[in-house]
Parts: sequence; C-alpha cells; structure tokens
Amino acid sequence: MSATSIGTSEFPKQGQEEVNYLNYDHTLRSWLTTGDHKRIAILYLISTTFIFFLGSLAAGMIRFELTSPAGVVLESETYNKVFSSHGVIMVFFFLVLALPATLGNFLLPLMIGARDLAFPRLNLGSWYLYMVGAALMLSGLIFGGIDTGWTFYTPYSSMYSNTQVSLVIIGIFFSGFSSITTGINFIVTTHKMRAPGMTWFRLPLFVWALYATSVIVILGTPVIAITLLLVVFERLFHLPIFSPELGGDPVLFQHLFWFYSHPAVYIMILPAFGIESELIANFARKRIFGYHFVAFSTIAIAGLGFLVWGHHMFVSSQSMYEGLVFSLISFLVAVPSAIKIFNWTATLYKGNIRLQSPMIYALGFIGLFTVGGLTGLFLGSVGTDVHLTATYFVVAHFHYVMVGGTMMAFLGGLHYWWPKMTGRMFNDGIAKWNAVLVFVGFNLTFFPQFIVGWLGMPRRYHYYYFAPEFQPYNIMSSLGASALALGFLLPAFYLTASLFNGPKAGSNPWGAHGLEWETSSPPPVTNFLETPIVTDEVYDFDPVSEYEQLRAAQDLLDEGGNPGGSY
Amino acid sequence: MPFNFPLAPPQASSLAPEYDAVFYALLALTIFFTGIVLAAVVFLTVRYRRGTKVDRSRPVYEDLRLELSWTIIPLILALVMFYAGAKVFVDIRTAPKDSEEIFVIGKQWMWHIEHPNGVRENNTLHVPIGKDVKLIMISQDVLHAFYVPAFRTQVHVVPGRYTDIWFKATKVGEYHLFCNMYCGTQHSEMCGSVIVMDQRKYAEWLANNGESVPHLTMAQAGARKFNSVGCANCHGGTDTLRAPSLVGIFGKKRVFSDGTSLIANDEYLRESIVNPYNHITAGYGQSMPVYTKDQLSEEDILNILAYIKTSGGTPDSPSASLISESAVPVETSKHNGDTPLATNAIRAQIPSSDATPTVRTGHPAVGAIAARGINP
Amino acid sequence: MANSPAAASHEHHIVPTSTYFGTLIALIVLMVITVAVAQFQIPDIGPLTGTVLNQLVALIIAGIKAFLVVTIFMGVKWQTPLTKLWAVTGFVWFTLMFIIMGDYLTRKYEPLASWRPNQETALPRTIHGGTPMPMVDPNEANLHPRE
Amino acid sequence: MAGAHAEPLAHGHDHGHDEALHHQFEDIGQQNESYLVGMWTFLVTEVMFFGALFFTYTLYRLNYQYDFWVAHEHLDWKLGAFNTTVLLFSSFTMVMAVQSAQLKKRSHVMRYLEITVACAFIFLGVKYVEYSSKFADHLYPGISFSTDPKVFGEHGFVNGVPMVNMNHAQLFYGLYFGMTGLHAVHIIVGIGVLTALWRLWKNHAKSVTVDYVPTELVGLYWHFVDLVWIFLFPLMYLMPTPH
Repeated sequence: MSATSIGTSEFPKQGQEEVNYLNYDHTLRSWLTTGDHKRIAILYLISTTFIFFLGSLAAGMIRFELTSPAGVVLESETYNKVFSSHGVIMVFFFLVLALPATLGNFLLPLMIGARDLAFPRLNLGSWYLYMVGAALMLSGLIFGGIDTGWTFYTPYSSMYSNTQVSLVIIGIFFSGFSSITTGINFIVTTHKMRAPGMTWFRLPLFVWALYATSVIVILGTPVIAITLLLVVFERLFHLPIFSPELGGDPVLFQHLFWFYSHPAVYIMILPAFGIESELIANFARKRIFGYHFVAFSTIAIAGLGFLVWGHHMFVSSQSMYEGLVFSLISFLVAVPSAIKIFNWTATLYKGNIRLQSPMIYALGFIGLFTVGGLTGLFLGSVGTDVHLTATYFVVAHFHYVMVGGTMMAFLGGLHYWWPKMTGRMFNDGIAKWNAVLVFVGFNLTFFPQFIVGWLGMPRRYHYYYFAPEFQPYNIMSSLGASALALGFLLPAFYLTASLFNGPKAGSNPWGAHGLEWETSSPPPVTNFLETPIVTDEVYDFDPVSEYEQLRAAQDLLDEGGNPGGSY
Repeated sequence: MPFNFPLAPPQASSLAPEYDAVFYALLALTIFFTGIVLAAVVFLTVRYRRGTKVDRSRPVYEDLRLELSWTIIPLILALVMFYAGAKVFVDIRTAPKDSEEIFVIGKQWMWHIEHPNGVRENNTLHVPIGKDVKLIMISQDVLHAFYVPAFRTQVHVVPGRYTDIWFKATKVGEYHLFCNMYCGTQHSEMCGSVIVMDQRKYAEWLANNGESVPHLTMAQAGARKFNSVGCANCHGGTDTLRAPSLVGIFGKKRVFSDGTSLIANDEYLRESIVNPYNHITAGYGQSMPVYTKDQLSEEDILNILAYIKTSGGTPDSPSASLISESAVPVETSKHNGDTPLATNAIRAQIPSSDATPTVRTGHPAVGAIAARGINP
Repeated sequence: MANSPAAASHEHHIVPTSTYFGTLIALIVLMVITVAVAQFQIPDIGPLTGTVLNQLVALIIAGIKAFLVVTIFMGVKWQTPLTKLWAVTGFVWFTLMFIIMGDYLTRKYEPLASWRPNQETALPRTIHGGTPMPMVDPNEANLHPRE
Repeated sequence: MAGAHAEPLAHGHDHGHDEALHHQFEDIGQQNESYLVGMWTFLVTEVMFFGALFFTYTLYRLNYQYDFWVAHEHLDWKLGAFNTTVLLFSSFTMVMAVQSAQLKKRSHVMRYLEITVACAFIFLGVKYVEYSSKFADHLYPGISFSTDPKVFGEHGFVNGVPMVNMNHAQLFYGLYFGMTGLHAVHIIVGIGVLTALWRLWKNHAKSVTVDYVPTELVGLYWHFVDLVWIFLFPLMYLMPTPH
C-alpha cells in the first residue's frame, strides 16, 4: 500500500462528521454546476439508470408481444417503434457510456491517485451534452417514435420511414459528442495525471480498459456522427449520398455505420473486462494471472476491433473477397478474448476466494461471456453467418455479450464500489441471491433464442403465426425475461435502501487492493488528502500473508465505531 | 397446439449438409470450451473458497508457456474454422454455370417472382428438386433479404442493383421464406414459402400456368367424388350385381319395386342419393348407405349429377367407363412427412395479381384464418 | 504527474519568425505548383493514366503542405513524443477507412440505369410539400462517354 | 472546497502561475501538457469526422469521374486559389500570435489575432460569392437541382449531345456543399474562439496572459481548419480532365 497515505494525521476527529464529496454542499445548484468527477458520476448514474429502465420497459413489451405467434396487443407499427426504441436507448444512451461515464468517471482519478479528471468542466459539459441528446431522443420517441431499428439502414431511414428519425439522430449526435469529450478526458487523465510511482504496468486493469475504450471512442464516434448527419441531410434537404436513385450506394452507409458500430461493441465490453479483472483479483485475493497479457489483450482487442466491421455485412451484397478478409480478422479477435477468459480462470487457482455478491456477478460473467464470445464465432465465420445473420441467434449472441457481459459486470462493479461511492454497505445476502437470479433469468431468456434463431426465426419479426414451431421457445424466453426484470429491479430497491439504513462502510470493506480503497468512503472532495505515492505493484495480495490478518483486524476496527473509516 | 421443441431446421438443399457440418463443428468447439471453463471455474471456486484448508503457497502469477499455449491453440483452431467457413461461403456465393434462372423483385411488403416462361407468383416460390436454381433479385424500394432457412442461404435484396442466390433443393416439401432485413411496418408479414416439387410435377405446374391443380370441370370433380365416397363400388361401370348401373341413366324411365316409375331427372337422382329408400329400383334391396350433409355437400351432389349425365352412351361403350383416376390431376402432395406449414392458410388468400396488397389492419392472423372458415 | 523535463522545457522553443515566414512562402509556392500542374495534361505512364497521375501529384503536394503545417505551424516538431503520437494517430486511422475500398474494387456497385424507387411508398421527395423532385433518366439525358 | 493542494512533487515553475493553475493539476507544466494532449486528441476526432466525408467523396469521385469533372467545371479555381492563400496567410498570422504570446508581447498578439479574424471573414466572403453563383444556377442538391446540362457550359456536351448525368452532378454538389459547408462551420466557430481569445488578451485575463498555451490551443484549432482546406482545394477545384 502506498506508504504516505496511511498517516495518523488523516484520522478525522472522533464524533465529527467528515467532509466528503457528497455532503460538502447540499444544494441542487452545487450538483448541477459541479466539476467533481465523483458527483458527475452520480449524475450519470441516476440518468443512465432512468434510461436503462425505459429501455427495459420496451424490452418487456417486446417479450410480452412475442408470447403469441400473432401478437398480443400491439400493432405492427407500434411494435416496430418499440424495438427501435429499445435498441436506440440501450445502445446509444446506455451501453456505450454506462460503464465509462459512471464507474469509470468515479474511479479513474481515484485509481491513479489524481485529484480529478484533467478537464472537470468538460466532464460536466459532457453530462449536459448527454442530457440534451437524451432529451432530443426522448422527445423524438414521444412525438412519433422511430421505426428504423437502431441501425438506421438506408434507404429505409432516409427515404421511406415516416417517423421522427431526424430528431432521434440529432439526439444520438449529441450523445456521441458526450462520449467523445469523456474519452478525451480519460485519455489525457491517464497519460498526465497518474500519481508518482503509478507506472503503466501498475495501473489497475480497469484503467487499461478505460483507456482502450476511450481510444476507440475518439477514433470511431466521429465517423458515425457524420454518417448519421448525412442521413438527416438526406431526409431534410435531399442531399443524395446513400440513395440509389441518384447514384449513391446504400451499402456505403453500412460500411461507415459499422466502422463505428462494431468497435462500439468493444466500447461496451472493454470496461466490463476491466471491472471483471478488478473483481476477480480482489475477491480471489490474488494478483490477476498474466497481468501483462490481459493488459495487452485489451489494447489488441481495441485495435483489431476496428478491422472487423465487415462481418456485419456478409450477406449485404458486399463483395465476396472482402467478406473473406473480414471473416479472417474476426477470428483473430477471438484470440485476445480467449486469453482474457483463461487468465481470469487461472487467477482463481490458489486464490482465497470470497463469494460475496460482486464475485458472484464476476463468476457469472465468465460463464455468460464465454458462451457469448464463442457463439460469436458462428457469426464471424463467413459461411455459417449466412444462415444465422439477422436471426434470433444474433440477438441471443449480442445479448449474451451485452447483458451477460456488460450488465453483469456493471452490476458487479456497482455492488463492489457502492460502499466507496456512498459510504454505506448494502445487504450482501440479498445481493448474492439477486446475482443468482440475474444469472438464471438471463439464461432462461436468451438461451432459447439461440435455438429459435438456428431454426431461422428472423429478428424484428412481430408475427410468426406462419411458423408456430417458434412459439415454445419464445414463451420460455418471455418467462425468463420476467425473472430478469426482477433481477434488475431488486438492486434498485436494496441499494437505495442501503443509503438510509445501511451500515457505514469502512474505507475498505472488502479488504481490496487499489488506490481507491486508500481514501475514505465516501472520498473527500479532492479524493486524497495528500497525493499518494505508489510504491507497490498492482493487486499485491499474498493469500496467506499477515497482511490478511491485519486487514481482518482493520475490518473489526471499522465495525467497532470508526465512522469515517479512514485509517 | 402440441408443443414440440424442434432442435434444427429442415435440411432441404445441397448446401445444407455442408453448412451443417461446419455449424456442428463450431457447436462442438463451443460446448467443449464452455465446458472446460465452467468446470474450471466451479472447481477452483469451490476448492479455493475462503476458509478451506488447501495449499495456497507459491502462487503463480505469470507463466509464459501457459499464456502462449492458450494464445496459439485458439489461434490455430480459429484459422481452421475460418477455412471451413470460408469454403462453405464460397460455395454458397458461387452459382453453378448452367443454373436455371428465376427472377425476384422485393417490395414493401411482398415478394414478386417471375419464372422465365412468364409464370408469376407472389410470396410463393415453386422450384424443382435436384436442379440448380439461381435467383436474380432486385428491390423496388428498400433493402430486403431473401432468406430460406431450410436451404441455409440468404442474401440482401438491394435497390438499384441485382444480387443473386442459388440452391439445389434436395427434398420435396414446403419451406419458410422470410424477408430477413427490416423493411418497414409489415416486415414480419413479408414472408411466404418455397415449394419444392419433383421435376415432373414442376414441369406440369409450369405448363399449367402456375396452377398446381388444373381447374376441374364439374363432371371431373363429380367423378372424383363418385370414386372417393364409394358410389363406384356398386354403381360403377356396367356392374349391376348389387345396384343398378348408372351409365346413361339420365332421362331414362325407372321402374321401382312398388311398381311406380319416374323419369330419371335431376330431382330424382338427387333424391336417390340423399334419400335412397324412397324409390327402390325393381330387383334391388335396401342396401345403399345414406349420405349425410357432412359427406356430400350440395356442391358435391351437383358435381356427381353432372358426372352421371356425361356418362351417357351404351353400357358397353368405352365412354361409359368411369373417368380413370389417373387422368384427373391429383393435388400435389404438400408435405413430405414434415410438420404442416401454416403458410398454406395464409398464401391461399393472396391474389395472384401484381397488385400491392392493401394494408391489412387489425389482426391479420385471425383475419386470414377466419377467411378460411377455421376458428382460430 | 508532471515530472518530465520535456514539460518544463517546451516553453523555451521560440521559433524565429523567419522560419514561419519561410514556411508560408513554401506553402504558397506549393499551392501555385498544384494549380499549375492541374492545367497540364500529364501523359500516361504504364498502367497509371495521366488523370490519376495528375491527381496523385496534387495529393502528394497537399500532403507535403499538410506536413509543413503540422510540423512547423502546429509545432509538432518541438513537441513531446506523446503529442507526436497523437498527431499522427488520426491520419493513420483515417487510412483504415480505405479498407472499404477493397469492397468497391472487387464488385460493381453503380446503380442500374433507370432504376427508380417505388414512388408510392417513398417519402414525398419534397421539402415542404412542393413539387416532386424531377429525376433525370440517365438513359435519356446522358450517353455516357465511357460505356 | 475542502482540502488543500499538496506540494507539487515534481519541480514546479515558480513563475507565479497559481491563478492560472487549476486545482486538479500539480503544476503549470502538467496542465499545459494536458491541454496540448487534450487538444490533439480532439483534433484526432476532427480528422475522423472529416475523414468519413473525404472517404465518401473519394469513392464517388472514382466511380463517377467524368460527371464529377464536368460538375466541378462550374467551380472557379481562381477563387479557390485565392481562398487558399488567404487561409495559409491566416495560419501564418496565427502562428505569429502564438509566438508573440510566448514572448509576452500583448499588443502584437492582439494585432495578429485581428488579422487572422479578418482573413477568416475574407474567406467567408469569397465563399458567399461562390455559393451564390451555385444557388443562382440551381446547383444546390435537393428538389430543385438543375436538370439542364447547359449550366456546365460546353463541358456538358459533346457534338451537341448532353454528356453528363445530372444525378451524379447532384451527388458532387451534395458532397461539395456538405464538405465545404462543414469547413465553413469550423471557420465560423474559429472566428468565435479567436474573438474570445482576443477579448481575454484585451482584458489582461490571467488565464491567457500567464502562459502562452491557451493561445497555442486556439492556434492548433485554426491550423487544423487550414489543413482541411489544403486537401479540399485540390480535390474540389483542381480536377484533371479525364481521358
């Protein structure tokens, strides 16, 4: 542990409540004008949670509608708007920024020992950009909705759809710039704000992941911003770029769209990898196995991820040769992902594993991401993709990655750092069972979709009365979705409840390792009262050392009435 | 409806077995690796959970050989699988040279198909078994995708450009045809079926201008009914053993067992079918079964009457014999032992004209099925 | 962590005005060359037609100009390696987009002559309910010289 | 705010920068480097932003070479060359402003910034002239795009037969207005930023006068705008005759 930050001078006086980032000022104005990365993270957490439940509501309607082959309540037009809203909300307004902007924003400076991000006002600005984008998008959904799917394929989106495509796209444009500003902030912070002694290979793997994510964001997002803008221009001013009637090529839109949107998948999953590494190392009480390999595989995924977008277009009349090239590179991405899975598994060996709720999520992540990743091979393989493209197999695959991967890691990370963010402990017993519920509900929801997709059920279909053999799987899936919904709702309740009646968490309730656990919970406004100097390696656990016992003693001390928890 | 859980789509093209080989290889790989990882995670978690007394000394943090092995082995496997997939893909995309060509136009929200001899159909594609068929496709508005799961093949149908797809069907039957690229409001109804026929029947079908069953005359329909409900067992041909022959009966005088007589006109013949014991022909007993409305509709009776009228002539002449079964085209066997597809019900409603279907509101499924008189 | 000596020393790079002025002159001369080259018909050399060569020359000159602007005006020449890295990243990554070109070079994509969208289902081709967009039939208006 | 700044660990510049130093940084050197790296990463996104458009342009240009060439004949390369010179010159004045800021010559900085803004306005003025001639001939994409090849003069015809596909010409003008329009938006933003910077200098604001880096950041942005034009000019205005 950093030697300097453990000093007696930092103990708060007994009985005096410590000033932290949450309580130094209670006005709404102080929240809305804050430059503090921790407060902005909380703002993001509240807004993305709201957005997430909106998107989940749409998902629930989809699943309800699909229980019957001829639909239940919705008209086709409404159904199309519902699934488009689900996609747009979840992809552009939740997944691409949920992890970086909430947990990343909160933790990046803490983990590297900085007082704040490099550009606090830019950080606040990015939240406002996000809110403006979300407001535009939601107003688009309210005043007519969109029925293009989240992919906005031309010429349907540019010449045929009679819905609020332009408004929603402009919302996405804003949200994209919110991501870009956050990305710039993270890159500069990681490069320039690390505490003394915090070398690149002492960085926690979450920081590596955030860095790689940010690089993808700043290189990819502008491309989709301009591409979607061209769609808007095509709609509003009939600026002909992707319309075949004037010589444009609709497939060019798909190229440019996926040039961002495939790397965007890695924007969503890389932070989850980072969180996963943190959780596995800290709950197995062991340094992550093959730290360098995991770190470099993060960068490799980020780089290779930019070269594989064409695998979304194997049947889109792209040239056959291009398809083969993209397929080959897609298979190569499988390798760094495999490295990560194996390294996490190997970390468990000779660990001292605590099965607390974040660890349950982390173990669930390994299982679900393994399935999600391996089924990706079916879609990356240019031959097998022909039959499976745009069926429920694809839907199941990316939900295994996005929900089974990103959401599991997000929940795990949220539970793990909740005491740090709020200073309160939640009920770990409920949380553990909730993790199991999410795991089971998730599998029940999405595993049947692999089979029904393999049978050939196309995605985005409202009816399947002509193929009643799809029904049993859809019913299973909808049942699972109910369980999953419960699994997502419960944390909202028990985590919120912990704010009021949760026991105070010490500075390090999990006995974890990392700079963020060196400061009090919740952290002071400037994160550290004194700039920490890093002298030890990352995840420097020894499963059987005295450190362990020391830590246990510390836990006891915390429970015994050291409210601030700083030591 | 019985819930069955099919685990694989039917294999109905020459590409399907080749495709499935790669698919199942990947599946085996997936199951293998998932199994290994899950087993390892569970085993290690249980073994090294907090509080167990196990040897935790000398933990390993890095092992280059291990890292390299789980880099290189997946890499090799990935390259092998890439090769297998690529080979299938090239086969799927390369149509044999002398394929039969059929043309497809996609539009919101229907498939319009033209066979080279001019036969047109909507949402249904008839193809011969065992022949290479190449579809040349274009869209009239937005992107669509022509997807036949049983053939394991699909390609986008693009506005402003021809794309093509080929297959060689290997199994007679009816298979799903889906539009698999989101194309607007009624995307999920832009589907239909591919009907694989044996080559002789396909040729007949083409020759019949796209009608799988040529229109039957009333007499022909009557003849079929005559045979199928069993009239022919007793009244067939010149057979007079159990019942009088009906050959040339129309307009003849009939003498009954009670001594009365009537001219055999429509009313008499009809009554003899539905109420056979009112007038029993002299020399015969009460042996004819009574046919209820369920067995014979009014239409059937009219058809049978028409048939009886045509079988004029003398009992010995060839024209008196029943129209042989084989001369009447038999309805194509629709399902080759497979689950019946509900698409028949829907497709029956689609007019064969070129018109874009009117927007259907309300509950299309119910509407379509109700139109057939089946209670959904 | 601002412990690098480079950070401390970058203030001392005060580039003389002559360098900047020289660069400006060079840029303007290069621009004049570009304009001049565009007026000439370069003969074909091997597989490259004169048209391609001409544009190639123009782009190479533009590249040199960009290099001058980036290194001298934007001062990358005197910056830390990190800044240099970020300065080239964008340009390098932009070239990745040209992978898309591989697709277009191996298939034909020009929309079919006279292809018309279905006017019944398309959005009205007007901005505010004005007259429909006139579309030019390439077959009527154009005899394409190269086809 | 609670918490005091810790002692800078690396040796700081003791130039009295405190007022310009933000709380999250240890010293002005770190802050400056952060600003520079931040600006460059932003410019990377800008490169990709324009990059997508440049790529689209390249693609359609390759495919519709002849039509694009005919369409481009309506552009006036002399005006384009003039504008290029103006922008190059403004880049020079901008870099001189930065140099003056390094030397802390406040009046020079303001003078150079004024010239730069003036150049920007000249550029926009010329652009206005160019755009209006296109609008006059109905060469803006949309429903009223000209259907008459005569707007391109004799280039649209060979032996009196029209030789240009007006749909592709519309594609060219779509890209022309899209790309130069986006560039013009950047110029307008640049004028705003330059003016703000000028006001800060005028008011002796510590945030810009203590250190030259804020001025340099604006300079980087301005040079980038110049950079885009360096490529736009030959691609749009100087197409060789296809043969």
